[in-house]
Amino acid sequence: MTDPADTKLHLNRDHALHLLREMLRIRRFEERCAELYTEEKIRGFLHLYIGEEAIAVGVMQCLTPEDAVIATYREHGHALARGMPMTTMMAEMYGKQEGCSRGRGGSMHLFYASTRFYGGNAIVGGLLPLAIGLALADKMQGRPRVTACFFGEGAAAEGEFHESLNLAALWQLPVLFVCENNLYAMGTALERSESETHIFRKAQGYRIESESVDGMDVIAIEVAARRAAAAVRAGAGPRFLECLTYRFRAHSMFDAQLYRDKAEVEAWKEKGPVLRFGHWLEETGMLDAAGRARIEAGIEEELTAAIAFAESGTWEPVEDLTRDVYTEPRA
Amino acid sequence: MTPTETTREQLRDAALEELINVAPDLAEETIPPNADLRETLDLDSMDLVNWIAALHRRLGVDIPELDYPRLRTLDATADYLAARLGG
Amino acid sequence: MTAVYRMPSLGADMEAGTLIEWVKRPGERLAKGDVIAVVETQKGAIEVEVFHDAVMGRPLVQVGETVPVGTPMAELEIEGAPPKTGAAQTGEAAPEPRETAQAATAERPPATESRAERAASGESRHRASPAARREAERRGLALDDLKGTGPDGAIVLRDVSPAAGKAERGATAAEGPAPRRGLDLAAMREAIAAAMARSKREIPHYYLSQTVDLTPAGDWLARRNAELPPEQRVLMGVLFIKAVALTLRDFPELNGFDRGGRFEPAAGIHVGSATAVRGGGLVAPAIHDADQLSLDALMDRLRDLVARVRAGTLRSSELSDPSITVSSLGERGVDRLYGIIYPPQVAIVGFGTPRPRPWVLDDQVVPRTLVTATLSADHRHSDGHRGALFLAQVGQRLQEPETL
Amino acid sequence: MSAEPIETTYREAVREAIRDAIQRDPRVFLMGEDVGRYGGCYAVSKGLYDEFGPERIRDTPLSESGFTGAGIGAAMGGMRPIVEIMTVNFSLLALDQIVNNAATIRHMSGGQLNVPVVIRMACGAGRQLAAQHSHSLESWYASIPGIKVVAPATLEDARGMLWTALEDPDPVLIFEHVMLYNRTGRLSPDTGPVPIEGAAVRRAGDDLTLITYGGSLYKTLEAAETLAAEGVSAEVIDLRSLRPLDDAAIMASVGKTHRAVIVDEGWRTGSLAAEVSARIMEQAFWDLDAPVGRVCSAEVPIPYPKHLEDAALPQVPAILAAAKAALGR
Repeated sequence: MTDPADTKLHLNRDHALHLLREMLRIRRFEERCAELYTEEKIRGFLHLYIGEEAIAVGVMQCLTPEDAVIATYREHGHALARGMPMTTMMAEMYGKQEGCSRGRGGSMHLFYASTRFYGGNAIVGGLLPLAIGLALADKMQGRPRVTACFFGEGAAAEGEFHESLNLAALWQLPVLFVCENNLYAMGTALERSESETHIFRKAQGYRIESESVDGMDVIAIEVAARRAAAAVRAGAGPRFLECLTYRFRAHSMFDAQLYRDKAEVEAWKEKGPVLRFGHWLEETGMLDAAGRARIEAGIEEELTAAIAFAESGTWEPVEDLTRDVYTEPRA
Repeated sequence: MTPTETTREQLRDAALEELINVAPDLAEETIPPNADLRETLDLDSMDLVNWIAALHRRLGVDIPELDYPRLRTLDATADYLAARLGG
Repeated sequence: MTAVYRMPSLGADMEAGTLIEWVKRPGERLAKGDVIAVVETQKGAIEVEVFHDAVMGRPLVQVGETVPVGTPMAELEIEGAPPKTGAAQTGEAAPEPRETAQAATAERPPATESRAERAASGESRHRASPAARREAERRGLALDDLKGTGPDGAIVLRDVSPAAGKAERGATAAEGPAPRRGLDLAAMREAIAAAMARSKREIPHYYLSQTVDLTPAGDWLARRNAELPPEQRVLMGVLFIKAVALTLRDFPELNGFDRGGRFEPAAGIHVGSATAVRGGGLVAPAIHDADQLSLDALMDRLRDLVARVRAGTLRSSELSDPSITVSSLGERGVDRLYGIIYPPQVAIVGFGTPRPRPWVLDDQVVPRTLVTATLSADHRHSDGHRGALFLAQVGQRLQEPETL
Repeated sequence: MSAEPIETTYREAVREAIRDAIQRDPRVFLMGEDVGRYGGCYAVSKGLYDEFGPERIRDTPLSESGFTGAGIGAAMGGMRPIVEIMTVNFSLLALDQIVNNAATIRHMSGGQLNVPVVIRMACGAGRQLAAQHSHSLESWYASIPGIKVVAPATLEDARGMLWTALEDPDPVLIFEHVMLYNRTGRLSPDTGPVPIEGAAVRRAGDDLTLITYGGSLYKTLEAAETLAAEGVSAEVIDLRSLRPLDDAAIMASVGKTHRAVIVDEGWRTGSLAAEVSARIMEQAFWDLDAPVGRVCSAEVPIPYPKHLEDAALPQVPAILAAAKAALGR
């Protein structure tokens, strides 16, 4: 495995297969979630990351276990890439107490303290000030760590986007902003909500070094993320990556997608990260059909075990309802 | 049931103890052994019959109604009981 | 193998969907992810997909039909066994949202009729503060005996007992007899004073007395008790109570309450047995349905009440609801006693001390054990004539003790 | 042995509390608008910038949601921040961070994450600052599970509550009424931390219980003195903690006096007084000899002119009237 802190990517075969497997794990996990949702096993809201897998996987290669990661309600891919086991994640989707958040958060609120994964946050932009704070704590305690925060281009319209980027630049905080620009904030196309549609230019307004990256190319993402993370870790202040991407499915499960036409969706599917990277591996002879089948079978096995774990999970007893509202049980 | 309280003093104490059980509100009062129980302690007929029932349970002595007047004081009661038990 | 395609759940708040178009015809191949149909929901038309390669089978729902989530819509031929998570076998359902632990189980608030309804029904519910209500019950006072000085004439704490009105600044034990557990003598003295003063002030008493030959009852009781151990012996007072209780069945106008001048008959015959409290004070706890109890049962009830008076563990409810009171001062009493009626009751029966006295029997003057029974009654609700008949019948019943 | 008490003010007591905390714990730092170079808009942190420098007395841009969220994030990152929101009026911009993050993360993460942040804000009216700068919204925050809320009214509490709050693993909000900053009093220099839970009986009495907190305490004590002159012994309870409420202390007093009046500068509807009154009805109903009285602000945006502001806020005469009503006089 390549060293996360290394500024350059050494693309050997192992690393390439690792990238593909990580993206496929996300893809297959979420496809199954869509099915489980129609069977009412998963309830509430479900926001799928299918089509954007390259960003989470690419950036996660550049983070050490001590770094912090914070994301939005579309965070299954980030959580998986950050090492959350499929079992506890699926149990959380079922609302079982064996879930990573004891079943209380569900799809939008996956937390995993052991890998400093500070969750899904369901208020658009709400995570940005938290990321600032986490980075501030690192800076004040002299720890060479990176706080990577993932958010959609919709957050750029929130006041907290401006307040957070300004604070990060003003205090030169070790934050890696990763904007996943998938062109639609729920039902509103980017052109209809932002005067400046190039989000990375907004970031430059705060004198933050920022660039735009092809979000469908996992290699491009990893190269850009390595460079940015290294700078952040070295104390050169915040960095901003705008990753151009596209979600292949609806905003959430209950969305007639009237706001975009099918041709556009199909066009982006042709440039999908898993499709493209898969073809590239075959063309370069790094992976043959049998190898690919073995990877898929391994993932299927992991997924089946995760579902069994969730199915056999238990409901949190009602008596524990108020547990952990405060740290000690209230007298 | 052979009464364990064989001596007169023990009989008097037992009688006093049972009297207090029947009328707990007498607990603080000192009851001279020769005081007339009915007059000085304002015992009424219910207290009396409960007291006698208690003595019956404790000492196995069945005191007929005709003998009630002979239990005028604690001393008299002790003598009566000793006579009944001494045989 | 044949499987079933069910109406998928497409959102947190979706219960049902309307089929508007079959995209696939029976027999057509379906690849994983292909759209099988279009379903109308509140949010518009949504293409629904299959999650496994399959061949379209027989449709089970017609276009235009609205069906709940989970309803079988079409049969499918699936190559190979799909991983078994199918909607059919649902895991155990989430627990019913029982009352959450700390959400107060709000019982339905007691139906509070409006004041108008109550006024209409004639029963005037007393406006009293909760503290006043509780103190009155503790003291065995009926609210309608008290005059309210609070807002709109509501009864407040100071109306129930002047002492309680002010915060109990240290027990008033210093002057009065030591307060025993349970029965607060000072408070009791005041309560008796208030009740007796009101009784004398408002109730027009008439008084009757009747001398009764108690010898037959006395002999009968002595014979009966002689054969019994002390625990089962019965006191003469019990015979008095039973005689009064049985007689009251024929004289209901003596067994009830005065409600603002109007007579309210009691639901049962609950005899208050006046019992002196050592150190001063008097209570008349009720023996409920005394007319239906055997002599032995009455004796046990009386023994229990007296024991609890002595120990001060009397329940307040017992203090407040006798329908008539019987007072007898026992062996060391007086020949005759005239009681004062306990409001809101309308009568009180007294028994003097039974004593041997001369009595004319078959033209002979002979010594007999005699007792004087008295009746004080509220002339607003009964007259002397009826009172006299009542006393005579009580005397007559005592001549046949075996019938009690 | 505590040193000889010295004359000081509520403001200096809060400053001393901040200085003491920063000296004791390297994780502690103060963050807020104009807390550093300017010395605090109520001069609470005057001098601390020169003593501890910009890292630990950290001025922020006018970004309440941003720096409050940053305080919460820093607390999750291992710091013990004191976030100063200039006044409760501006805290409305940070409500989302306080309610959806600070108060919720511990429970929603299944107990994995703590948010040991302290958020201080000035509150209340009385300086003719008009509607947007005169809010009393403590009851909003006191209804949120997951945070604790305190209202120091005395110099001892202003000096002692902060350290206890900083040591608490959960978020604590401290409300400082603007009219208290100038209060003078004697305080021993080495007074230590005080509990942030539990009410205090500021004046014992038997006939009536006056329940209040924060800025209304001294008007309530003044009313109690007037009542005493008329032969009425009023007990004054200072709640100190608005969440959790000290039910035991409230019911003990009402059980004794049988009458309660609650004085609260919040608007009557949905006020903290409403919550305390409901709890008295639930837990001490049979002790009540009169309806529970409430003296609250008029339900109106607090007006600018002095005579109207005074008319809108709870005052001593209104407390006396409510007391008399409770006494059935």
